[in-house]
Amino acid sequence: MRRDAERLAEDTMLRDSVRAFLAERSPWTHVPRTAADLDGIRAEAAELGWFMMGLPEAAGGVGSDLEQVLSVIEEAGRALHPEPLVADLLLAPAVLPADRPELGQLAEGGLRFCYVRAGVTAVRTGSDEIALKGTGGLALGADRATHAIVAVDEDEPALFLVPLSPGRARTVRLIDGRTAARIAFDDIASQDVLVLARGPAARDKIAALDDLAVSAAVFDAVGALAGGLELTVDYLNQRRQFGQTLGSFQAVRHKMAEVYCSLETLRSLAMWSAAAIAANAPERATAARAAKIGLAVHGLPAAGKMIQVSGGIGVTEEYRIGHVYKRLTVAAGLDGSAEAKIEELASEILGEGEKAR
Amino acid sequence: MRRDAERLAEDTMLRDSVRAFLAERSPWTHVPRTAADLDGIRAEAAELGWFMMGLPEAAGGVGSDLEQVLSVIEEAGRALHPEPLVADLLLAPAVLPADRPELGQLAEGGLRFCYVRAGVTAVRTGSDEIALKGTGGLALGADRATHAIVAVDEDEPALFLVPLSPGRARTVRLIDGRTAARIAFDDIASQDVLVLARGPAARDKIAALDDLAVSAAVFDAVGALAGGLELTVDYLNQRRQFGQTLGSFQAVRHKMAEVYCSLETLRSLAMWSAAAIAANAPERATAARAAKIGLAVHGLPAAGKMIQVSGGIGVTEEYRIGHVYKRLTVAAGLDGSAEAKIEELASEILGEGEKAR
Amino acid sequence: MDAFLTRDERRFREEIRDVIGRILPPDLARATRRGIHLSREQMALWNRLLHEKGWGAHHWPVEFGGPGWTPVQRFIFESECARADAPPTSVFGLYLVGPTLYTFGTEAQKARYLPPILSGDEFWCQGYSEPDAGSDLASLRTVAERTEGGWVITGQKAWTTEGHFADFMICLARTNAAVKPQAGLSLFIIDMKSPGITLHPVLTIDGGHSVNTVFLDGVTVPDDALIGDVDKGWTYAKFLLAHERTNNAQVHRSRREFERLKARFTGERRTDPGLRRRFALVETDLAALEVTVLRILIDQTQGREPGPEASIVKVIGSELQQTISELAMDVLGERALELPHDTADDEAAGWTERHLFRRVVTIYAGTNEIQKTIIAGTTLGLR
Amino acid sequence: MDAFLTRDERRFREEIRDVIGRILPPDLARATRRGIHLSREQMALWNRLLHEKGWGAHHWPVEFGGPGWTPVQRFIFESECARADAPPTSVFGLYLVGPTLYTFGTEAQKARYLPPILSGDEFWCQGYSEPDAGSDLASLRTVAERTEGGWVITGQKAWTTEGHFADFMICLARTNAAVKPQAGLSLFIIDMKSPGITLHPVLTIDGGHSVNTVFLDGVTVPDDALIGDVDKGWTYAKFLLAHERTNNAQVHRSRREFERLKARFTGERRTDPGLRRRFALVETDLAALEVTVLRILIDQTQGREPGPEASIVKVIGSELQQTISELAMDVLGERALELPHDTADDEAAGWTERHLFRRVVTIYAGTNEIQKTIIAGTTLGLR
Repeated sequence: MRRDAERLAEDTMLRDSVRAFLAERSPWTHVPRTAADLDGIRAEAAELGWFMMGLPEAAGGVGSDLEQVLSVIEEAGRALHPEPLVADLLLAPAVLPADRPELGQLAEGGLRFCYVRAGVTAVRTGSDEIALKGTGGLALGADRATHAIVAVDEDEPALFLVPLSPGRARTVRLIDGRTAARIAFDDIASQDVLVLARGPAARDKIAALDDLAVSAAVFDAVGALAGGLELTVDYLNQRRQFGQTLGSFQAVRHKMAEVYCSLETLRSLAMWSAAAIAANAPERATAARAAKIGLAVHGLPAAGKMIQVSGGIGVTEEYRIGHVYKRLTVAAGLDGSAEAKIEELASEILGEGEKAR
Repeated sequence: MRRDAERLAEDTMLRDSVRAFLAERSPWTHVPRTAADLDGIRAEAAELGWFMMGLPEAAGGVGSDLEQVLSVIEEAGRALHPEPLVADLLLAPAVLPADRPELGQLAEGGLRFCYVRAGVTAVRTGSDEIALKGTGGLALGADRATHAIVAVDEDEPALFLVPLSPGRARTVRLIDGRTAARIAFDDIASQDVLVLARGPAARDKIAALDDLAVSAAVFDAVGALAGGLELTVDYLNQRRQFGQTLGSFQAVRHKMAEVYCSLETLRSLAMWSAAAIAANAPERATAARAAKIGLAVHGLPAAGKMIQVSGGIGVTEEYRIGHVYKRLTVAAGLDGSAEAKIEELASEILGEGEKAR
Repeated sequence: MDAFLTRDERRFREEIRDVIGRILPPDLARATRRGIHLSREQMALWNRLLHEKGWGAHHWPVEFGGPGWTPVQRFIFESECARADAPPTSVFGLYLVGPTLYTFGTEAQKARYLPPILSGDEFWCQGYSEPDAGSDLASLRTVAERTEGGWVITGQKAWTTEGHFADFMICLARTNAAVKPQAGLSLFIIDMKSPGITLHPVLTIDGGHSVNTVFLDGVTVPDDALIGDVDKGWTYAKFLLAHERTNNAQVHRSRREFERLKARFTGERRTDPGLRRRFALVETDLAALEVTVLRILIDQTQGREPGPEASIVKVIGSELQQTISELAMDVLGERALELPHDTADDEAAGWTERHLFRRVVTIYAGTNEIQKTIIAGTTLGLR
Repeated sequence: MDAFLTRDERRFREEIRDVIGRILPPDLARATRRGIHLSREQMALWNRLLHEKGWGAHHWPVEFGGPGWTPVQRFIFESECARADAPPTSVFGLYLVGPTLYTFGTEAQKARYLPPILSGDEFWCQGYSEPDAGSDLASLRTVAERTEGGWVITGQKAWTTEGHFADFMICLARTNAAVKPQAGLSLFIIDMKSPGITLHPVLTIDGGHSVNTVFLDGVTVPDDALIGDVDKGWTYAKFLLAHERTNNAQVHRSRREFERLKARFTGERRTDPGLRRRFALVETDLAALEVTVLRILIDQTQGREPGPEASIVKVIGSELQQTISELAMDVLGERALELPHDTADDEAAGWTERHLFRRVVTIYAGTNEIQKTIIAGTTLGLR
């Protein structure tokens, strides 16, 4: 947020180029894109250097900072681009050692990562042998991923990298046009499992990944909402009813002002979580919680209001605003509910309710 | 609610006469009324038979039903009449045996009851001797009451009638212009304490009194809101801004429509609780809970919205709408919070959260 | 709500419950739980089964085949149908066309069209809305021109629910351009098999198909296709909108779905305090809405006109439907994010489809904004 | 919010906190907690103590006596004042009159009026609003007529906060009836001891007195009482409203009060799940508002114009103030129902008074409805 003039100019250039690229190569359509189509876009994005952005310089990174990577995520949200980018642009670079060959392949666009939370346990089978058990929670892009970053959050926490053979997980189509899967790990050979971290270090890394994933999901939502707002303002200024534009009705105007308040509130929470991640500040987890809560209590209702002011067209599949709503619904519903975050935040600021009894 | 034509005509006549009497004798003023003033109004109300309405015929009652008595409460709310009537019109008649002389005195307007919940315990001092201990919760009208109906809700529940000597409790002035007190019972002589009920019968009676008190408080609030709505519609139709009446602005119109939705929602909950009390239906406690919840989540915000649309005048002490808000604030805050009722209702419909763990 | 019902009404409820329990096919109940876009066959089957009991159109007057129930009995009947997960019967024939015809139609029209609606043999769709006239019907552009022995209708109708399987459309068209916009409209019956009709399906936000755009390209209808008088269509349409508003509250479906949601809310999440609180608030609002609807019906029973509270149940009921489905999404969690067609979880599929589709309930039948404007003006008298 | 602050700024915060801790008299802090209608003496004392440190007007330019802080340093200073329960300084002199005078006033006006504002020796009130011109200033009726060597002002001003102890009023009056309503207004300085001024106290909903109606009955002011050019008053007034909007967010007071409320929320009630949930939601919104205000200030630091987000902090901040005080009422329970003057419970008295008085924050400084209209038009470009 606090940038010098040079950095600001760089930010703007990056954002403009990403927006232009997505507008050209991934213009919004309600028809789900084919895998080939997505692969083509990815290859071009790789040429533009997207997948190098988050990498350390030793691994071929280009020195972008978190704020800039998140602006790519936000633009992808704005375009409702269906390919999940968070694991590739942010999570994998954050946990893979700089010397791993996967980072180079990632930079060239050749790999796809997904992040698997919940549902998986790890068992020691030999002195250094690890077997994973169980099926992970619903993970965006897991159906097409080449590698899974797997978090095991048990008594002995651990973080793994697992290569995936193609077609091993059934594709789950989501309401927002994206796809996901629940990966079963039971039959993966031990030697294929790379241990990224163990013990307290793993716990810290998992917490950091979780916060990063939430922050990125909220930036994606901010982008989607901002794009929806632009679209809706245009529509309201054109569409007429009772002899005047919809945008001239006071009730519509006020609802849109509330949408804008919600959007900027959510943006502030996203920026807070990003700043806290960048500074590795003690408030990092609090900010991520608040961002996820904001997504549910401000973001989603704002998207609903835009459907409402758009009227009939707002509930048709061929119009974009409903897809903004669905993208936010998915973001709010994945990776732990906002209600749970509300509880966590309450315990953080008030102490445990139960213990106080 | 289901009344024949004759009863409907009787209802209307009663309501009109109460409204006319209060408009004449207790016109609204922001200046607190003197005790003498209130006594004068009470004496005339007694002559009109108000305090006979709820009595059994054996005790000089006039055969009014619950719906009619509640319509008097609602009208008192509409007039923001500062004298609490619920204990006199509803609670005392519901628990005093028909042969008690107090009922006759009550009918003539000579007694004042209050209902004391929480904070009091009862100790057996001899075989039939009872001593009360502790100080009751804040009770409306307790500062001027001649008798307290005291509920003790312990392992051995009991319900008492306690005569009060004048001036024993410090008057607590409330924000809505009404007065209340917390009565200390420690030094009341045992022989003065009349046992109205004990054991399971007392538990049932206390539960019934509680529901009745809540229902009446909500009818009072419905009246206050309805009066406020009328006032506000008039004001909005007169006051002009930017060259048009306030009532012509769409944002104001929609807010007032929401106020009306809230008012009728609250009225429905009040009517449900009254019907359940009249039928002594199993849903009685549920309905009372819902009514109290509705008071907090619909009634109070509706009063707040009326202040908002009234603008500056709405926040002045000399204008009535702020007093509607304060009366509802008091009703929502007395006798247990709505948050507690929400929890109770959740446990009722979902089972205990804790036990399910 | 038992406190409001007489002993006879409670007995009536037992009888209805018993009959529905016997005649409702289980897979119809399952289909109702699983989604909202039921097929014509499914709706027709249920209509026929009800018709066999004389309940095909429970709110119609006896002379046209109604069972002669009081408004409260109808409330009970609707509540029991919802409780059993019976499919909804088609709203257009039974609630829109039927009352229009028996109030304003000719004897011949009544004789021809009412019985097949009652039995579920013929389906109708509405032709009121247009692309540029949704809530603002006065600006509609479809034109009906007089011709030898009939009318020729040309225009475009939007948001035509069930148009793709309806037999007839009740169509509002402009018959007089010389008078003020609302005065020159007339109501017509159009056979959906007529030449000149083309349908385009419109997918809704849930991905489903129940809505269509209908193109009317010089569709010829005979003289007796006109309902009532020429240029009076707006009056007839408004008359109907003023009645049956309690139907828009959808209070019985909401109650049933909420009870199902309570049952689904089990296991670990049942202790989630935020969700518990939201359940309690919905319970409160749902009970209040049930009472409000009952108040309107009891007023009708007692021969009184519906009071001003009748204007609010659409607003409250539609918002409550959305609140309930939002709660359901949070209760179901990840499961609810899957495309309804794909998932094996019936309950989740049903909730997701309903949740998405229900963004429409605050928009259709007059947006809630328009309803609030009406409440402020007509009910409250704001100027 | 530490993640946004530089190390220097965090060190600055320590210094400020240390000084305030030393100079703030405890009974001033107690009075601030207990209520909102502080006396002139209380506000002046705090202003004077700050002035001794050179912080009398922390947001003024250095040449007029400001400390030369960056916007973020001002944010920190305001936050620390709130955190210590320091009383607010008088908003009219410091935020309204000062900037007006140093931007549009003559050198003589600056020399005469700015120093006593800075030191807390002279107090001001605003004379913008009128009984028939609250949010709609264009329709105001107070008239200033040219006279020998000055002006004669006649009219009635409403909602004049602190008017009963102010030394001067900054008064908007009509100087030209021939032009369109907003064009013919001018700004004047009126000495409150002038003949022809009468004050009527207006009690607010909390029962307190800080607002007045001011009658101006042929009040004579000299030529040099005019600020800037004749007929330009509306432009000056608007200029100011566009700045310092972050002040209207009251985010620091809200944060402080919320932290106090957390501390009060103890014992049995601390397990109440509904209240806990509301605390968490307030925490979220309050943090978001803090960031939004910081975003605006950091933009300013970087020399950028305030972005569109500046328009929303009044709306969000005022609603949040009400949400917090509503939560406080529920936390305090019965205690909060007692008349604030009567109760022995300082904290409860303070909350009750603030809660009631704060019904005004969504109304004053341009109602939130007007703010939303501005956001929709100016920020979003809705036509």
